Formats: sequence, structure tokens, C-alpha cells
Amino acid sequence: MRYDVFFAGYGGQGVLLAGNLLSYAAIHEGKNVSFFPAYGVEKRGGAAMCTIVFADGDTGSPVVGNPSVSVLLNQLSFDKYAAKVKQGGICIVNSSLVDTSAVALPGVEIIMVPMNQIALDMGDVRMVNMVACGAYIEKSGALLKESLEAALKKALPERNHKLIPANVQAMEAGALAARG
Amino acid sequence: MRYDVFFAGYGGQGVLLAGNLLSYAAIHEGKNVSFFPAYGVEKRGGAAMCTIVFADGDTGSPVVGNPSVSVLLNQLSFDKYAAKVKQGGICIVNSSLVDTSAVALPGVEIIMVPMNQIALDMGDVRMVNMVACGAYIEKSGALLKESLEAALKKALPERNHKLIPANVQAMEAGALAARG
Amino acid sequence: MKQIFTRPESLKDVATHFCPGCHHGSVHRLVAEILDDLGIRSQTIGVASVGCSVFLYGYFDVDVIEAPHGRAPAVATGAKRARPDRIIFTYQGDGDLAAIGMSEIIHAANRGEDITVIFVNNTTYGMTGGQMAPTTLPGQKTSTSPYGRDTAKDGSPFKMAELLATLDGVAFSARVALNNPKNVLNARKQIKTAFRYQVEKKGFSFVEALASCPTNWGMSALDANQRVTDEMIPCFPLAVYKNSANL
Amino acid sequence: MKQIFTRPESLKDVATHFCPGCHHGSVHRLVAEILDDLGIRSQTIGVASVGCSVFLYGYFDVDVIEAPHGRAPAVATGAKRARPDRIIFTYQGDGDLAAIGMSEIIHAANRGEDITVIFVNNTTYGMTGGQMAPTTLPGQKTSTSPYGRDTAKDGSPFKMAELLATLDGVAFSARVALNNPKNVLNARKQIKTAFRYQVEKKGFSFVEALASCPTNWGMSALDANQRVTDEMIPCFPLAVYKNSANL
Amino acid sequence: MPYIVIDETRCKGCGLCTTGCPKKLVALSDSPNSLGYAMAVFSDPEKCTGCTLCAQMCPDVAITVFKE
Amino acid sequence: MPYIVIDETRCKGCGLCTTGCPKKLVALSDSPNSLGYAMAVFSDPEKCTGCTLCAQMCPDVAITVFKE
Amino acid sequence: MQAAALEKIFVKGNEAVAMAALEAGCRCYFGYPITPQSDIPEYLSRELPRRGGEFIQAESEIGAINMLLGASATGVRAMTSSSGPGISLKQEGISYMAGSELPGVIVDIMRAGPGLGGIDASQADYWQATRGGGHGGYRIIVLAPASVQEMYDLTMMAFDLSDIYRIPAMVLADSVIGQMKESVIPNPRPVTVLPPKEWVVRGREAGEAQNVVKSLYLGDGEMEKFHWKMAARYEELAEKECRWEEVQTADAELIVTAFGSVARIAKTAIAMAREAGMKVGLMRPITLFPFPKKAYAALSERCKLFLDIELSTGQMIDDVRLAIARDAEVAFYGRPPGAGSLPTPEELFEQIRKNYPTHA
Amino acid sequence: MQAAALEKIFVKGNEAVAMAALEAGCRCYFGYPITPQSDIPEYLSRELPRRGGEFIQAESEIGAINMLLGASATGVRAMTSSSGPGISLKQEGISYMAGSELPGVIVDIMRAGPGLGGIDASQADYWQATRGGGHGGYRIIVLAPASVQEMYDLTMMAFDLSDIYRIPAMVLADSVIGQMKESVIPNPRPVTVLPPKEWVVRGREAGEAQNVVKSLYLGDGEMEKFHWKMAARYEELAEKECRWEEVQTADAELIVTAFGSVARIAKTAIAMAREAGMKVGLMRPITLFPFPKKAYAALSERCKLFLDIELSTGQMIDDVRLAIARDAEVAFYGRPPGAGSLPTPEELFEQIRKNYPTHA
Ligand SMILES: Cc1ncc(C[n+]2csc(CCOP(=O)(O)OP(=O)(O)O)c2C)c(N)n1
Ligand SMILES: Cc1ncc(C[n+]2csc(CCOP(=O)(O)OP(=O)(O)O)c2C)c(N)n1
Ligand code: SF4
Ligand code: SF4
Ligand code: SF4
Ligand code: SF4
Repeated sequence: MRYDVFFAGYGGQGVLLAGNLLSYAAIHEGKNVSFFPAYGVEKRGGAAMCTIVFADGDTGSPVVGNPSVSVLLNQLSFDKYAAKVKQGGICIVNSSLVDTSAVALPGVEIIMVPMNQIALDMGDVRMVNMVACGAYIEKSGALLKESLEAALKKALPERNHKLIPANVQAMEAGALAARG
Repeated sequence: MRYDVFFAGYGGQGVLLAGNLLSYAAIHEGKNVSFFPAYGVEKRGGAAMCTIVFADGDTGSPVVGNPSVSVLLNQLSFDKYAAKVKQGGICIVNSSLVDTSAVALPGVEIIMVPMNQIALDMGDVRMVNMVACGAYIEKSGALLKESLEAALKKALPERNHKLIPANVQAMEAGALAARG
Repeated sequence: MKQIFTRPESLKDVATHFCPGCHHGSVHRLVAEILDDLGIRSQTIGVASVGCSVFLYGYFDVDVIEAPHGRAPAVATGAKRARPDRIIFTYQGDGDLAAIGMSEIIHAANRGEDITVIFVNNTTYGMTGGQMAPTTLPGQKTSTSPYGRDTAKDGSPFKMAELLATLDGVAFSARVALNNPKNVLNARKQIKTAFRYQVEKKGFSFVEALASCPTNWGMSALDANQRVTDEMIPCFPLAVYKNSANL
Repeated sequence: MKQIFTRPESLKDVATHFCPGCHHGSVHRLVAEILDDLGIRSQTIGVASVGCSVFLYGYFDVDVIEAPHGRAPAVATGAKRARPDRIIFTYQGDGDLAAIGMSEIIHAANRGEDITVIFVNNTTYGMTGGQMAPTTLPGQKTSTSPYGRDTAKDGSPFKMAELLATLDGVAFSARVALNNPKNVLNARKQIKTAFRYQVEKKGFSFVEALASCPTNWGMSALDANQRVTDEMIPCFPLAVYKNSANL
Repeated sequence: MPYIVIDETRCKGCGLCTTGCPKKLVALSDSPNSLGYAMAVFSDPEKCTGCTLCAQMCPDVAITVFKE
Repeated sequence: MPYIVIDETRCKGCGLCTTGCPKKLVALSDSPNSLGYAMAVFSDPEKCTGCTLCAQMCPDVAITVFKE
Repeated sequence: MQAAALEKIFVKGNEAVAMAALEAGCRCYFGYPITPQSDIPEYLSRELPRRGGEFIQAESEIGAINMLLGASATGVRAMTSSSGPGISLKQEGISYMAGSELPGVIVDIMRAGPGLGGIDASQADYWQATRGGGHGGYRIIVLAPASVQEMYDLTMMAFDLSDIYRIPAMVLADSVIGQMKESVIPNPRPVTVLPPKEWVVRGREAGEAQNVVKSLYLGDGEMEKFHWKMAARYEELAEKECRWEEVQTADAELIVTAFGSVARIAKTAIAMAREAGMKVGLMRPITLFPFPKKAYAALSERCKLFLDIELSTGQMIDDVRLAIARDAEVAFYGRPPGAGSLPTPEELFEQIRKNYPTHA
Repeated sequence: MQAAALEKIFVKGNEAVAMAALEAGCRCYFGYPITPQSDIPEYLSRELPRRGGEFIQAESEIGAINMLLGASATGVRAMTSSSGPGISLKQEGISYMAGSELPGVIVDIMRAGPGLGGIDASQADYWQATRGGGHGGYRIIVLAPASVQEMYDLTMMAFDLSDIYRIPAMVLADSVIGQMKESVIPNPRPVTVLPPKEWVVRGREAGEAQNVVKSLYLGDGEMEKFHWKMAARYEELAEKECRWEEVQTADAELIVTAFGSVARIAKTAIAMAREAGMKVGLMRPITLFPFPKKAYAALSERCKLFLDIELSTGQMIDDVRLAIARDAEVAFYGRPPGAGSLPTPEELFEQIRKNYPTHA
């Protein structure tokens, strides 16, 4: 199998860390991974995006035109990228910040997860990205929760390992919310 | 007709001025001219060469492999370039400085002109190039003496025009010597 | 009620891309005010450099040439010689002016080109992500001096205002800072003097502005501002190093 | 009978291509003598520049790298960092060092690279036929300053020995001349000190030698030599500008 | 009475103005503006002298000062 | 007695040596050497002190100085 | 293979370059910051000093390339890296290195140009890299990685090839390959028989021959001899060192050809085409110089239609045209990207569909 | 023609360039000394100040090209000149000028390289000139004079073409053409309709639009649009501005192709061949970019054998191959010269003889 997922948000939302995390999880599962980050024109405070492709074999293109799953963390990202989700794909939306009402996405499953809200409830809004990761693995079934836990150890610097349990909890909350 | 002549000597012998002079003379006669100078590796004190081609029509190549006439002012030039003179061509040699005995040039007319001697006799060794020009027009018949006189006015800076009569005399002496 | 402080006309009414607390904004405003003060906006051509100030044309309401990295003084020279009736200023960062552009600034200064150079010294390469600059302080950690600038291998910070003041061609050279209102007001004064040199065709004028880069210093804007006071000014003394015509 | 003055071993026994009376030959000889004196020939790598001294490898009996025009200090930096146990010197003309190579010399000096720079200032571009150099004297006519160097447009001559002495990284900087025996002997002394700095790993050392270029000055060798006395030395004072370790 | 107006859409919450005001009339608010920055707010307007020092400090020209 | 030897094949006739000798023992000759240069010549050898100043001035290292 | 035992690491393309340089024994790095390659100097500024190497942030790209020249002349392995404008500034130095037969590795993480351009992916430096942006007529070795693993492996190879042939070697990648992360096997330095560097400047004892590193050829016929010698060396390179990747070319009726990141994108497009029943293959040159002419020629004997795709308005296409059989055709799809815009597999699939031969 | 009335002057190729620049209205010159082109700055240092123009001997070639950029941005006609190493150093600036759509004239009097090389004639900068030695993918106009008259005429044309197309223009000659003297008709500046320079920076009154000269393209799709716009402009150039010279091609069984000085030498060789009864012609491209592809294509419909001769190991040959009909062949004679060695007409005649088709 070849999986691809596209994450987008603004600068401070931890989009790249989320992408790294999924990448480490996929590696943990023995997959080949390509993680391709991109920034808007302005690096600071601007848009942040990344595409992760993982597969047993060749990952092929690191760029994906129509992602099978997109995780969109703010309005701008939603407006710009929601329509690109592949037919039959999934669009996971941070409903705390995104109003989807203006857009119809026929053939795409939209999953609304109030990520900011959940993260805030867990005690730290910066865990938005963990919530998003949880939602992603829940809906895609592409990776195991255990792999993400293992990945956290790799992706986070040693000094932040104490935060891992909280992060795992945030993921679980994200997964739960996505399950609907 | 297309004429070509190759001049070579060392730095101080006025080779380039001679070439310029012939060029102006040819222009005076309404010809197209190409004058191509070249230096040895060391500009100062090293070898100096030039090729002049003039014709009623197109001058064609500014570079000539086997000149119809070569005027060689020192031993080094003779050793290096005498053999290049075209079959049926003329090699005018400054016999004051060049020993031709070691070389045979079948099919080439060698004209020995003691240029330094003549120039010294005329009062200034720096007129070697004028002697050489005189010898050239005499042997080649390519240009009129009058044209060279006119050329002197063009090629020499105003302040040196007083030297023109002496230069013309040197040319005549060169021509006379070449006539043999 | 009168507006006694408002945006200068020479500065477009748009938000900048500068990070919060970045002194580039302050320098932009001051230069724009001087163009207004001296009534020279319509004569002025700006020469932008490569660095965080690359979008000069987006902020200044003047014609702008964008120079290659470090080459603004040469570009300005070409423009000034072609249009001696215009006011030409360059706006350059420390990487731009003191690293890659060292030759161009020294030679333009030495020729005494009638241009004004605004030099923003923030001890780092802002735009490219905080690498060591020629003005990085001894011991300062940056992304390419991870163990701190080692003067034994990397050399000491360049004092451009002093260095240029030694050249005959330089008419005016000063260093200013933007870290408190007094310094801001002084900076305004020196920048004005610098442009007056050009207006009066009195030769090359240079203002070095000590500036913060909170982002690449990894500091809050306030801490960064404080660092200008605590660390930069002691190393780079504020002064007028040359004022040959006493303008 | 003993030979009390003869060709140094580090100088090959060949004729040079220098014009009669050109001081390049004198500087070559002095540097070679110092290599002999200090017994460092076998450790030494020369870095040649582009100019009349481009044939350095033909005259010095040491390994040589030929640097692009102006870049000798950067080439020397690379070589020295790769082989810190070697003695590396550059030999550069004024066009090379003070025009196109301004950035490289200033930065190598500022970094305090452990190299020795021999700078031959003859106020012109010798090799290319006598164009204006950064050190051309005010009013001096050259093939590209046909009306004389105009300081208003062309700037004033650079005083490299003074300028570099202002940089922290520079350990030793001196200006010498070759126009009379006393100055030659002093030049020898300063060049020796410069190399001793490197031998003792004490930092960047620089010697500027005022030199004649009879050919491009359009003068006899003797007149050119006299011009050094009459015109150059007054403009470029002979002195040791920095000797940080008092060697 | 002099007063200042802080442009919400321009304030990046750097806080430099707060160091400029001799009367400490400018402070950073707790809640972010539309750009996500904790914006500067003006308080105690009656004490403002219209000295413009806050505005002098603002790198984003977000402060306009009014005075008779 | 000290003396100097001028290498014919190296002398370019620049004359700098003539300015170096305190005793004026070196002068330029009238006739050119093989390179075409009017070469330096050494005269009055008995006055030579072996001070090497002529040699110091020679850019072409054409002078060798001998002394006891 | 012992490589299999190595733990995979997950790193950026640029970091892989830096790691490979260390593994290859690179002792000195000289560079100047420029996006999107600054990870390379940043990594090496941390690691080189720890290993007794030298890292210099040069005053400029010109400083950097000339430091490389100086270091390389002493025989150490050394490298520089940059992007667009910086690579342009290095052209004189590269020409000198080529003229002096000096090895040395230059990494170009391309950005979009000309001029200041932008930091987006681009392949517009193809000509500059393969034809010599510098003066005087020379070639350098150009390797074009298409994955982070290749960033690693080809950087090591660049050091070896450069040392063996005494020709500067360039690793030419775009910002996709430079910025993306993939898992990489950090292969150990390959065992390569390198010629002794007898030409280095080193200081020397009496009696040892003088070594001179120079590009000045003034002897009679010396310059011409140099050029023909190098031409022969380029021939040897072409003979021995061409590398390329072919994917499903055996039965292909259309062969996509592309290098670097585009080839990656094309692979997925080709998979889509295969699924749609089209016989499409890929020819990816890995060495851009030497260009694998013979491989193209051989392919073009079987398949008569190529589709060249580049992140530019077309540069490699000339090399493809010059390489293939005279009766083969090359279609072109050029995509000079800008801010945030890259071709997608879907887009390339569309191009394949459009160009796929319909047999009447 | 009024030209006929003008007195011929006898000048060096380099001087003709300088004179033509003045006649073309060049107001500013920025340069740095380098052999074999220093006659150009030397001439202009005398003449420009007299005419109210500006001459600067820049601190370096980088200084010079950027001064050109600045002057050109204000709308004046301006120029720089250099050779080999200096042209390499200008590559970044040329790329910026191309990216900023700035006109400007750059003269390259080629010397032999790579590196320091030598000052002898060479044509090894062909690739650098025609492919863009700088980064980012752009082309500049390249004119290759073969006589002193053409040095004069093509320099003037360079100013016009550059202004019309807003593309930097290069006059590419070798030291033979630069150093030789011929008689020249100092033609007056041609009457050309030039587009108004509405884009210049000039300082401006309130209400006038801001002009910005820049090469930064960050808008969505802006960079791609720029590239395709330029590609279209290059097409237009190719359509309208190709220039070449054909000599006796009508009945030719072998067409020699060469540019610059070699073409001159070849002319005499061809005359020798004709005398020897061989039907040989000459195709000399005058614009190297745009390359006169259609003219080559047309010739190759009639004549199937070309002999490309270059003062290098072969660069233009690729353009010739890409231009001619598929069934035409190109033989090659490369002659990278060195100290004092140039191919002679006799030598080229020998090559013609060797390659002349023998019909069985
Ligand atoms: C020739 C070249 N080299 C490198 C770069 C990359 N670059 C862009 S901005 C910059 C430095 C910016 O630092 P500085 O001049 O200090 O300005 P700041 O951003 O700090 O204001 C560099 C190195 C470039 N654009 N061109
Ligand atoms: C990049 C580059 N620009 C220009 C030149 C041409 N050039 C050769 S030597 C030289 C100047 C020599 O003058 P200087 O450095 O003063 O040394 P001198 O010959 O006077 O000893 C120049 C400009 C070059 N070789 N390379
Ligand atoms: S990176 Fe630094 S210099 Fe650049 S805008 Fe941000 S704070 Fe200012
Ligand atoms: S040209 Fe000048 S510097 Fe060069 S060798 Fe002659 S005198 Fe010396
Ligand atoms: S050694 Fe002294 S005294 Fe003797 S010739 Fe030389 S300078 Fe004169
Ligand atoms: S100084 Fe040397 S070269 Fe000059 S004249 Fe005297 S001996 Fe000859």
C-alpha cells in the first residue's frame, strides 16, 4: 500500500512536527517514507504545509496533487486546499477555526474535529497537532497508535519526553472526536 | 588582387608601426586592409609580429599560414618563420642581425638587406622598420612609394611629421638595397 | 485635534512582513520621515538589498531598484552617475554590506559617491535564518556559530561606521540605535543629516543603525530590545564618526 | 673569498620577465632570503596572484598555487586551514589586493588568518598595461585616467597598511620601500618580522612594499626609482603600523 | 487632551511602545488581535502628554498621536 | 679585497645599482649586452668595501659580492 | 553487504549531503548562507569542528570557492555548497579549478531564477551546471539525486569521481530534494581505489619536485594539448561513469525522461498510466555530465517517443535530442515553478495521456 | 546611403566597439581592466568625459556589472566589457539583469581558458554566452562580429536589440577580431523605433505609478508566467532577429560553418577550395542567440554535409546539430588555440579537402 496525507495550517500550529511524527511512526512500521515540507512566501507566521507519503515499496512522488487525506488546521488552508482532496478521500478539518459551510466537497468525507477546543481542554492549545494526528490515524487506519507513541520518542527532544503522555492523550482525544 | 605580408621582429624594432604604415598605404590606394598584430608570451621585449592583408575586394583571412612575403627582422623570427613562406614567395631578411646560412629555402626568394646598417647609416637605428618597408614595396610591387609617404602622415603623430623626409629616405635606401 | 504623529507619506499604508519588534520597521519609518521632511520623495530612488529588507519597494513610496546581495552600493553608483539629479539611497543589512558587499561599500565610499547608505546592523543574517554575520558579537551563538563566535577563527565584529570614516571619500558617518526614544530621535537626526549631505551634493553619507532581530536571536521583542542596550551598544559605540561639513 | 651577497636558495637561478628596474624583482629576492633565513623553504607554499607577479612559481623554489585575480587571501585561507603546519604567503599587486580583492583581504585579515601577505604597491596595473589602480596617486595619468586621477570621482588612493592595521585580526602591518639601500634593508627586516609572526603562529601579517613600474609610468628605471622617493613615500608613509607581539 | 490610537490591524504586540511611554500608559493586553498577537492597549488617557515616545518606539507605525 | 661580479646574462641595465654604491664604483656602460641592455660595469675595484649596497638595489640579483 | 546492518536515519536531503561529506572524509567546508541550502553549512558548523575539520563561513561565495580551491590544492577533501546567485558567483572559481585540474565538490540546491527569483524548486541551472557557467570551455561532473538516499550516496560518489578524474564535481538538486526528509541508510564510505595525489602543494624537502597548481598555459601548444587531454578525459568519463535509472522501459511505447524531483513525481504518474493501461516507462539520468547518451540511444532504438519533463522551459531536452536516434521524437512539458507551485503526479499523468501514441 | 560619404577610419576592433557605443548614445561605461579588451575602457576613459558621459573603472567586474544594472535601470544606454574570468564574475549580475528585464550591452573579447588561461584567441565562451552562464534559466542576445566593421555595426545593433527586447545583449568576439585593425565606415546611429522606457526608475511626482526594477517573483504563478513570457520573447527574437552570412552555398556540396574570426579564416580556405574545384560554401551565424536555426534547416535540405570549425573542442556544434535536417551530417574540426597559435587558411583548406564528399 501507498499512503499519502497532506497537512496544512499556519506557522505556529505544529504542522511540521505532526508530519515528522507520522513519518517516524511509518518508519517504525517498516515503511519507506517521504516527508515534504513547504512554506508560504513568508516563512515566519505564514502558511506551513507538508506532505507525507509512506509505502512498503517505493514512495514515488513526494508531491501529491490530490491527497487521499488532508488535515487542514485553519481557514486559509481549508479555503485553498480542501477542494484538492481526491474523490473518495477524507478531509479532516479543525472545526475550532474553520467554517466549512461555504464549500461543498462532493465525494469527500469531511471530518470536523474541534482541535483547538480539544487541545485547550487537555490543557495546552499547542497540542492541536497531536489532536490532528489522532484524528488522522483514526480515520485513515494507516498507522497504529503504538507507532505514534514510539515516534514521539524520536521526534521530540529528550527534554520534552515528559510531555509524551499528555501528547498521547491528546491524540486519543483527537481519535475519539474523529470517530464521531 | 589579394596581397599578404608578414612582419616579425623583436619588441623595439617597430614591426607594428611598419604594419600600420603599409596598411595606411593600402588604404590610400583604395584597398580593403586587415592588419593583425600578435605578441609573444611576454609583451615587453618579446617577439612582435603582424600580418597585413590587403585587397580590392574581401580581405578574407587576417591570419596567413604561408605568407607570400615575409619580412624578418631578427634571428629568432627568421628561425621560426622563414620556413613558412609560400612556395614562390619572398623572404626579406635583416641581414644585419640574421644569419641565414643554416637554412635552405627552396622555392623562396631570399632578399638580404642589412637593415640595421642602413638605418644606422641614415642616422638612426630605429628606422630599421622604414628600411624594411622600402625593401618590401620594392620587391612586392604591391604599393607605391607615394602611398607610403602619404601613410606616414597618417601613421605618425603630428609632432613627428618632421621626421617624414628622413623616413622616406630610409625607405628609399631599403628599396635600393633590395633591388640588389 | 491634530495628528502630531502619524505615518509619513513616503511610507505606504500597508502592514510589513517584519517580525514583531524588529527594528527594520523603525528604520523604514525614520527614512521615510526624512524623505518627507526634506521634500525629496519625488526625486528619490531607493536601492534595496537582499535580506529582510528586500521588500523595500512594498513599503517605500518611491521608485526602487533591487540590487543583488551586497551590490547595492555599485547599483546606486550606476544610478547616481546616470541621474546625478536624483537622491539615491541604499538600505542594507550587515550580511549584505559587511560580508559579501565589503568591496562594493568600501569602494563606493572611497570614490565619495554622492549617495546615502542606511546600514542595519542586527548582528545576524535575518532573512536566511540567523547565521553568523560579520557583526556577530564575540561568543554569540548563531546557526553557523553553534559554539559561539570564536574571534580566533571567525574574527571580531566589523565596526563599519568607524572603518568607513577613515576613508577620504566619506563625508558623513554615524552609528545610531533604535532601542529607546532618545536614541530613536537621535537616529532620526543623523539620518536627516546623512540625506542632507546628498541634497547638498557634499559626498558619501553613511548611517549604521543597531537593530534587533528577535526571531533569530531567539528572544522576545522586549528582550531583544534590551540586548541592543546591554550587549550591542557597548561593542558598537553610538557616535558621529565623521561630519566633514558640519551639517 | 666568500660570497657575502648572492642569490638566495629559495629563488631559482633564472632570469625574470620583469622590466628593467622593476621592484618586483627586489621584493622577490627579499622574500626568498627570508625563507632561507628562517629555514622554512621546505614548509612554504606560495600563493601567486594575477599581475606581473603571476609567474611566482617560475622564480620561487617553493610549491605554488595560482589564485584567481584578487582571491589569493581566500585561497591562502583554504590552504592554511587544510595544512596549518605550513607557511603560506600571498604575493599580490595593488589592483589585485585593493581593487578586485578588497573583500578577500579585509576578511582574511579580520579573521586573523595565520598567513603572510606581501603587497606590492606600484600605483598601477602593471600586467594589463598601466591602468588606474586603487593606489594611483591623485592627478596621476594612467591609461584609464588620461586626465589624471580625479579624487572627486575616482577617490583617493587607499592606504592599505593603515586600513588593515585597524582590524583586530591583524597582528603585524608595515609599509616599506625599495628605493634606496636603507629602505631595502628595512624592507628585509619587516618582511622577516612578518614571516616570524606566522612561524610563531601569532596571526595575520602584512607588508606593503612601495614599488616602481618604470614601464607603465613611462619613465626610465632611475626616474621611476626617484618617483618612489619624491611622490609615493610622501603619500604612503613608511612605518610599522602594527606590531602586536613586538616581534 | 492628547491621546493615542493604536491600529489593531497593524499592532504585532512586540511591546516596544510600553517601554517608550514615560507614564506607562501603554500595556500589552491578554487577548490576541486578528493577527494572533497580544495587542498593545492604551489606558488612563487623561495622563497622556502627547509626547509621542510610544509612537517613536513602534516599529510598525501602529500608533497615531493626537494633540491640540 | 672585496669585489663584485655582475652577471652579464642577468643585468638589465636599469642602473639602480649605480645609485646604491656609496663610492660610485658601478656605472652603466655604453654598449649593450646580449639582451640589448646597457649593462652595469664595476670600476675601481680597489675602492670597494664589500658593503653590498649595490647588490641590495639590484632587482635582478645580478650582482654577487665577494669579501674575505 | 554490511550496509543492511546499518540503522536507517530520517533526515533532510540537505542533511544527508552534509553527513555523506563527513563520511567521505571531507575535511573542510567553505560556504555562505543561502536558502534553500543553509542546512548544509549549519550541520557542518556543528559537526566539522568536533571532528577536527574546518568550517568557515566565508565572506561571500567567491571567498568560499577560492578557499575550496586553496584547500583542495593541498590534497584534502573539501566542499562548498550554495544556490542560484551564489553558484553564479562561483563560476570564475570553478573555471579556475577546472583549469587547474583540482577536485572538489560543489553542491547546488537550485532555486528559481533568474536574479533573486525565489526559493522554490527549479531545474533551471541545468545548462549552467552541464555546460560550464564559467569561461573558457570545460565540463564538470554533475550528479542529480532524486531521493534523500541518493543525496547521501551521490555526494560520496562526487568526492570519489572528483578525486579520480581531477574534475570538480557538482551535486545538483532542487529544493524538493534538499528539503524533503526520507529514511536513509548511512552507507559507509565505499572502498575506492583513488589515485595518489602527487600533484598537491605540500611544501617539500630539498630535491623534491616543485608542484604548482595553476591554470596558466603559455607554452607553445600547451593550451591546445590541455583541451584535448580534457576532452579525452570527458570521453573516459562518458565511457565509464554514466549512471541512470530505467523504470519499465522494456515494453514502453512512451518513455518519460526527467531528473531529480520531477523524476520522482513522474514515477507516480507513470504508475497511474500503467494502471490506465498505457505502456509508459521512465528514463532518469543520474549523471547529467557525463550524460548517458548511449543509454538514450539504445532506448530510442526500441521506443520512438520520449516525453521530457523539466522544471524549466527546457534545457536537458537538447541533450536528449542529441542523444536519441534520429527517427525518435521528444515531446516536452516544461514547468518553471513559482511560489508554492509544483507539478503533481496527476498533472504529469495528464501530459502522459496527451502524448501517448494512439496507433491508428 | 549617406554612409558612403563617410570617411573610412582605420581602427582596432576594440576601438570600433568603443566608437560605436558612443555613436549609439551610450552614456555610461563601467569596466575593469583585462587583456585583450582594455582598449575599450581606455578609449572610453578619454572620450566619455568629453561628451558628458560617465566612465568608471569599477573596483571589479562585479562592481562593473552592477553599476551597469543601476545605470540601465534609470533608462540610459550603458555598457560594460571584459574577457573570460571577468565575464564569469559578471554572471550573477547578468542573471539579475535578465531577471529584471533590463537592457544593457556586455562585450566579451574572449581569451583562452579555463581559469587564467592565456590571452590568445578562443571561442570557448560560446556556451557561457548562449546558454546563460548565470543561474535560473535565461538567454541573452549574442552577436558575433567577424570584422572590425561588424564590431562597429553589431555593437550599435546590440544597443538597439537590447532596448527593444529588454534583454541584455552581448557582443562576443575573440582577440583576433578585437586586436586587428581594418578600415571601417563609421556608420551613423541607425534610425530605429525604440519602445518608450516606461519602466525606468526616475523619481516621480505624486500620483505617478511606482516603478520597481526587480527580479523577485513571489506572487502565485508569477515566476512561471515570467518564464513563459520570456520564452515567447525568445521565440519572437528567433523569428525576427536572426542574422547570418552565407557565401557560395547555392551549389555547395560541403558547407563550412563557423563564427567570428574562424569564419574569416575559413573564407580564404573556401576560396582555395573553390580554386581546387571543390564546391564549398560558408554559413556564418552572426546572431548566436537567437541561433539562425531555420537558415541552417533550409541549407541542410540542399546540402547534407557541414563542417563545423571552432576555436574550442566543440560547442556551437550542438546548435548546428539541433538545427539541421535529420539526414544531414556535421563533421568537426576543433582548434582550441594556445600561445601564438591560430589555425591558418591552409590548415582549414586541408580539413575541407579531407571532409569533401567523394561521390562514388
Ligand atoms: C549571492 C547571494 N548569496 C546569498 C544569498 C542569500 N541571502 C539572502 S539574504 C542574506 C543575508 C541577510 O542578512 P543581512 O544582510 O544581515 O540582512 P537582514 O536579513 O539581517 O536584515 C543572504 C545571505 C543571496 N540572496 N544571494
Ligand atoms: C577577474 C579578472 N579580472 C581582470 C584580470 C586582468 N588582470 C590581470 S593582472 C591585472 C592587474 C594587475 O595589476 P596589479 O595587481 O596592480 O599587479 P602588477 O601587475 O602591477 O604587479 C588585471 C586587472 C584578470 N586576470 N582576472
Ligand atoms: S528575521 Fe529578524 S531582521 Fe528579519 S524581520 Fe524578523 S526580526 Fe526582523
Ligand atoms: S610592467 Fe611594471 S610591474 Fe610589471 S614587470 Fe614591468 S615594471 Fe614591473
Ligand atoms: S659592494 Fe659596496 S662599495 Fe662595492 S661596489 Fe657594491 S656598493 Fe660599491
Ligand atoms: S641593478 Fe642589476 S640589473 Fe640593474 S643595472 Fe645594476 S646590475 Fe644591472
